[in-house]
Amino acid sequence: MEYFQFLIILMLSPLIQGIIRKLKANMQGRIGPGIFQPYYDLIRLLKKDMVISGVTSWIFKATPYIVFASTAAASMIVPVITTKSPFDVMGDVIALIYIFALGRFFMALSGLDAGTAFGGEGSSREMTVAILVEPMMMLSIFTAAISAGSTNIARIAGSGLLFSPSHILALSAFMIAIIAETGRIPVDNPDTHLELTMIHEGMLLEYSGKYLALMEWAHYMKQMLLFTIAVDIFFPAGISNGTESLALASSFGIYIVKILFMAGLMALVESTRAKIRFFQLPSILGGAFVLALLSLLTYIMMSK
Amino acid sequence: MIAILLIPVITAIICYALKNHKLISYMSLIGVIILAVFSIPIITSSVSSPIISLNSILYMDALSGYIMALVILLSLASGGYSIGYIEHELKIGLIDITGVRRYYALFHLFIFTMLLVVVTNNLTVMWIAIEATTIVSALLIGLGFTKRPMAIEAAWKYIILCTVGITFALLGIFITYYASTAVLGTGGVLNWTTLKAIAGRLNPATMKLAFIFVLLGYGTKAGLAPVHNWLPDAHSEAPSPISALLSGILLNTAFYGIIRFVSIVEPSTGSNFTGNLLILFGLVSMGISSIFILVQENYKRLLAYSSIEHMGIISLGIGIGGVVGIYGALLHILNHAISKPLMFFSSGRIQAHYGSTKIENITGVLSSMPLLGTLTFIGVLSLAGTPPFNIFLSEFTILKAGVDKGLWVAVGLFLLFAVIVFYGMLSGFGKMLFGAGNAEYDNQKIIKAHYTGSDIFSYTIMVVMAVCIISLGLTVPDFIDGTIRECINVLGVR
Amino acid sequence: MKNWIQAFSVIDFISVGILLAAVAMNALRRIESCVRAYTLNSWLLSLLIGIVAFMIGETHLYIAAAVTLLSKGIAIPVFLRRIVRQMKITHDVEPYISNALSLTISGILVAVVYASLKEGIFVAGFSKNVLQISVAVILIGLFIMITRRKAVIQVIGLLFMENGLFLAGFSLTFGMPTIIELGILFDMLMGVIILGMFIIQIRRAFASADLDKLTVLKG
Amino acid sequence: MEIESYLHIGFLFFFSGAMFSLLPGQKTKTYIYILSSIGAAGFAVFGLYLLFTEPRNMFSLPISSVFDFSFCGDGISGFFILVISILAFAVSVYSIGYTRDLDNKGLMGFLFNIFILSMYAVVLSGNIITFLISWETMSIISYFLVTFDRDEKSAKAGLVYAVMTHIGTAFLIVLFMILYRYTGDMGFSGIKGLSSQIPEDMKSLVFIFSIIGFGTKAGIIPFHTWLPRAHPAAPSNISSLMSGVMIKTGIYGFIRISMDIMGPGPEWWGIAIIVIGAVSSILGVMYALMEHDLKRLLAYHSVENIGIILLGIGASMVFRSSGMLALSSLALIAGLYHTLNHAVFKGLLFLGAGSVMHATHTKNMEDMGGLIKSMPYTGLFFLVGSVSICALPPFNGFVSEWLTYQSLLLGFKSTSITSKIISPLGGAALALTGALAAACFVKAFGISFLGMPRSCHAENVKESSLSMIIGMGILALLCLLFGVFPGIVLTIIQPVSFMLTGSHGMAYKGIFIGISETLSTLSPAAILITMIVMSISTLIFILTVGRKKRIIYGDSWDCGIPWLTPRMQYSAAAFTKPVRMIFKRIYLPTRELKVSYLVKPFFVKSIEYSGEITPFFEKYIYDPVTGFIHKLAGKVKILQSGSLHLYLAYILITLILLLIFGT
Repeated sequence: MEYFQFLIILMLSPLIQGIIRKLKANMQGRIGPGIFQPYYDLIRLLKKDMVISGVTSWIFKATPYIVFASTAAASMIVPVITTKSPFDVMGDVIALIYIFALGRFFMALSGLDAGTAFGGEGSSREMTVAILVEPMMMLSIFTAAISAGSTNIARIAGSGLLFSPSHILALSAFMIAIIAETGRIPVDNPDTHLELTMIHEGMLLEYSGKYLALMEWAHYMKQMLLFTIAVDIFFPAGISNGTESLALASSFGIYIVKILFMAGLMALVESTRAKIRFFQLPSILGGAFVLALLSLLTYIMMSK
Repeated sequence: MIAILLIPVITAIICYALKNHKLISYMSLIGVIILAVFSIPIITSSVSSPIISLNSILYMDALSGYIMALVILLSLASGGYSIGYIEHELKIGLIDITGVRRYYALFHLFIFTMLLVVVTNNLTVMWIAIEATTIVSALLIGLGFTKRPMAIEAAWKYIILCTVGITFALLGIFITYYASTAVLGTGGVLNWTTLKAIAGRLNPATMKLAFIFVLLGYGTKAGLAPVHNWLPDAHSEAPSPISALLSGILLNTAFYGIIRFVSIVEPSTGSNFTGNLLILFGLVSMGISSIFILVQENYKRLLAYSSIEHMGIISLGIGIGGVVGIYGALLHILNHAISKPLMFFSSGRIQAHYGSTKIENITGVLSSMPLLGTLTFIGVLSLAGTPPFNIFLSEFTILKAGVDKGLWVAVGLFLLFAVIVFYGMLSGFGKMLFGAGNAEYDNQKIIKAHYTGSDIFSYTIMVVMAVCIISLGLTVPDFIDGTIRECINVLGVR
Repeated sequence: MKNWIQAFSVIDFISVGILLAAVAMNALRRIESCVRAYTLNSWLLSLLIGIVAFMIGETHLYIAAAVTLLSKGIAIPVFLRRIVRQMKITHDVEPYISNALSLTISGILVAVVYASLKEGIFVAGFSKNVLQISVAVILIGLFIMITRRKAVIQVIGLLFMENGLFLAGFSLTFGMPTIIELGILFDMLMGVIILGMFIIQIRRAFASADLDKLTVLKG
Repeated sequence: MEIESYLHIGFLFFFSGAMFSLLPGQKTKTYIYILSSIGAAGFAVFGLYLLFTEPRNMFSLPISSVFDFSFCGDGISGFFILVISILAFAVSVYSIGYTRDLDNKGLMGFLFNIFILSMYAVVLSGNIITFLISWETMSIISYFLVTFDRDEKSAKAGLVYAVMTHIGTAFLIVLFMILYRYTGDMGFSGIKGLSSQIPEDMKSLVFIFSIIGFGTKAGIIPFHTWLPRAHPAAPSNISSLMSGVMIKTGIYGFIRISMDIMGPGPEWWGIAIIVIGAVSSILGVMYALMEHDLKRLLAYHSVENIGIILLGIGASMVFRSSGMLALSSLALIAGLYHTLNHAVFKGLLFLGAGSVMHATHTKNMEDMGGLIKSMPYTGLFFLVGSVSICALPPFNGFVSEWLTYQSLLLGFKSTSITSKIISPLGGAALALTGALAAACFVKAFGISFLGMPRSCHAENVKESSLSMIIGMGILALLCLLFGVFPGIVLTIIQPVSFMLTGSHGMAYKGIFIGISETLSTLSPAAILITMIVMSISTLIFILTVGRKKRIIYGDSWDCGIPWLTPRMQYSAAAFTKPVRMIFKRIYLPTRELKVSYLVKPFFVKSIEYSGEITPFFEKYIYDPVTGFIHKLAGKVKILQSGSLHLYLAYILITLILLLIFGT
């Protein structure tokens, strides 16, 4: 079972997306599509023909595979329901972030490949956001890693951390990082194709059919992966340390609850905040960086 | 030894008597070659043991031999280079046949005076010889050769300043004589050998005074700042082969006088006095010249300031003293005497080609004349004190000597000035060497016209010098090393 | 012995005269008077050498005195006068600074010389004053060269320096071999002649013997 | 065979390569690089031997009775020889094709070979004088190579380079002189043996001077200003060598002096190096991001990567000062690993840039575009290089940066609060650097290779010749190899780190690398395999799921306007605009908008926009200093006013001063 825990992320990620959308719609007083809508979307896309710009090169075609494969590989590293993950020797949390970066790198390239202004704009903004997010994310993870004495996610999760001021600070920073990474309000608006506001969608503008399905799916997976990392690192309580099926089952239940909580949080944030101007991003992301920095400093001061 | 002195005089007379410029130039070349051939046995024997002749007026030891070897080598190079140079000047009408005769005659007289400086045992005769070099070379710069008023101005300043300076040197010599009378009882002496023997017993206060005058006097002649002012003018206005001689050895012969004097004064005053003065003069020279190099607009003047800098370095080396310091200084004399003439030769070529001595007027030498450009580049790097070229080695030796003595301030300033000089040299010559060749000057005909027989001869000389620069940068051959060691012995440095 | 002592004061007296002739240069306004001052100076010098020769009875010093008189006292002044006549220019000295200041600085120079040539330097003989005076003459000669605009005066300044030098030479080294003295003299004579040639050249090239024009080469 | 014979073989081939290039005849000269590549192979074997044997004296030759040449080798030299050889080999192969169109083939061949030899000489030098001579020879040859293209710009770049490097050398001379003064020895091994005699203050002075001296060569901020000028000016095969290995000799020198010879120092040394590394890496990559000249961009990335190397080395020094040798070894491994990696991928990128320039005759990215279709191999290899330099798995840059992260994180184990705080911040700096680098290479690759050709330069472009492709291919392969099999590289590096720290550092290797202190493991091979398996299964999934497999090729989305022109593409300037605005405090951007009207203000004839960033260090540090010096020198010039009277007055004044003070 522990060999296949990544399949949870693979299979359930569209569901989480659907739940967030549904919650968001409810909070905004709409009925909204059903929580399985993302699955339908994916199936619909997989059935369609593809229209590809003649300007593009092989990079454009390779990108969906690279993005999907890298996200899937990342999900193998992360312990979902048990810390006895057999694949975690592959890499640690730093490797994870860099595997994400690989996907982002190629996605940004594919944005430039078609030679349109939208794609370039999307790539440019995506990379800019990444510049602001990555150090902050790294720093907040450092706090956890240092206190656990390891960068291995399973070990951090297995160390059963208690909350401390520094962890709360780090968690807040990490949450902001997740918002930015998953392209949610107030950083990006996932529901729009208006060129002035879109970031993530801009890069995907030229994709269609199966490739778009892969890209979207990878995006859902990344979102769920980030939630999983957050719960693994910052509130790992309940995750199983063994492989007995009973423990796994309870662990799975707890996991689902945690993830749903995260999804609810996202929906809440998205519903209560407005999308902010792109050039105001540095102020909130910079603020998050300060939070992460403070978390590290408090940890060092308090451990002294 | 007397033959050596006579050969240039005879050559000078013959050159003046002849009427055909080709004949004169080859005669002159033959003259220097004969001189070289004759000098070899004398120099080698002088290195192993001192020679005294003519009622002990003439005297040669390793140091004299060393400097004489430089004089003769450079005379060869410069004599060979002169042929092409004068041919060119004749062709463009800057000089007539009378001028050619005068030029070669004075050229050989100049050699004679310099040889006289190094072979004499008597301080006053040495003084006379040095004064004679001033007169002869002033004529070479200013009279009957080029018809430009600037050359006259340069020669005038040169002769006035050097004569004034050297007057003080003679005063210093008189005072030395005076000091020696006290030691020897009745008549004093001016023979170097005798003075060296009694040096320890001379009155320190008197010798200090004498040294101040001599240092100022010969220092003027050697181009030490702040009494160097004639040097940039004279070097830049003289014909290139003469500039080479002036810079390569004339300065060194003046310095030879200082070195001799130091070895007399030091035993009585202690090495601190002479050392500090020399270090002071050395650093001031380096400092002033480095600044002038930085903002120089005329490449021949730039080279002249570089001579001042190198004289400063030599002075520093002598001042620091000790076996290593003197070794470095003497090695530096040799290295400078190769690199600087090469630069003057090549800049003479550049001047002939572009017709200007302004840096801004010249660009792309490397593109239009690759060989000349490369030679110049080697020379520049060498003069800027860059490894793997020769001058770095001697500079580093001097630095090491400075560190051995713990003279950190001197070492630090040395490096600072060296960096400024590097910047100045490279920015000046960089502008000339690099960049695209100017189309106007890139005329193939002009370039072709330059490779006549005598030009190939000049280039051969320059290439040989460049090879020396590189090989001396990598290793100092045993015979040179041994000679310098012997010189240090002669000076009595432990 | 009495003769000796007497002679001492005579030597001092004459050397003071040489110094005065040099100092007088500061006040002279015309080139001709400068040449005259130089002539006087040279005569005094050869007289002094003659007296020294008489004192120690060395023959070669007599020769030296005679040669000095001939070259410095007669030949060079004649040569200078000829140049001055050839130049056909104003015969003013054209100093850069006023006579008063010039004299003051000369006085300071003399004081500096007296102050810096201290007791310890003198090891033997009778020549303390003479050495100081000769160095002072040399410096004043140099000072004249610095402050006068005309090329001819430069040469005269130089000649004053040489006279000072000779004075020093004879006072310090009266046993120097004649051949060397002659050599020095010859050298200097050559120097002066060549300088003269240059003065004429300068006049030709720059249409003036004013040294202010000779500032093309700089930097 | 004797070990030295490989050295001799290597030397012989390079030397004969140099000599053959001087022979007349132009046609065959491109083949002398075959000799160079054989020579590099010889040196590589020699370097490997050195790594696994005891330090040895190769030979010494007398220079004069005061000095001699001495060449010694040990593990550190061996490692750097290997690094140089790897790149030299690939670049030699590349040069066969690259130099075919050069004007001055003979000179290039000569300088190329001597340049490589001089770098070997630097790392093999056994005493002060040998080091200085080799060091400056290297600088001078590279100076000559920078000015190889005879134009004003190269000449200026060369001058800045030569002068700065010479200033650096002056500091090195002082540094060596201090060492010599206190130990009385000129040989490195002798100085090392007696280094305990050097007082602590002096050691710190030596340390500071080594930062300045070697840092100038390595291109750390603020001594980097020569680098973005000089590297682009040189022909690309040379830029590749300069950026790939020449600046590493600065790292070598620093390790040799500050770690090997002087031994462990106080903690602040390491912290200083971490700070310098962080600043260099961030500012380096930030300036790179704003460059639209492909080679300048790469040159600034060299500044960045040197910073990353220094982060590792600094961490190593911190640990070493507090005696945590295993951690010190780990951090050093990180630094050296990145040294090797940077040589490989930066070499590759410069070669790629060279191919691009060779084909398009422009350095400006804004004039390129769409090259991946006309130059598929160059495009692929440049992409490999880009991915490697952005430290993305599974390529080599990732492994070394991962190790650097680990060692910086472990700074937490240090005893002092300063290093506890500084090292994770160094990690954050590294993260920022990584993100910026990724943005930068998305720009570099995307703008130059993707999209439509942006100007006539990029149309009708031909792929480079075979040897150039092979040269790049070798390096691209190595990027992957060193990334996937870190065990190989660790085998090479561990002797060096063991020599310097006495500890092996890493727990285990193979396809996994693991750090026992953090229980973290990494296996790029596993990541690669996983990704390949995933990609294949995705492909199968795509092919099997859904009905139709038809692909329709059309135009890009153009919002309905009739046609999309290349000028409507996102440009490099536009791509980086957000970053420029966000970090405007650092970039100090200036912009100029010129609008000319036909009828004001309704009919606009043309709009010209130009924007640039302020080169902070040039404008506010270097220019004022040089300006001041020049101004001062101009004032001093009055001393030589041409007035004879003044000169005579100098004589008088000098004399009087001497009389007063001398006697």
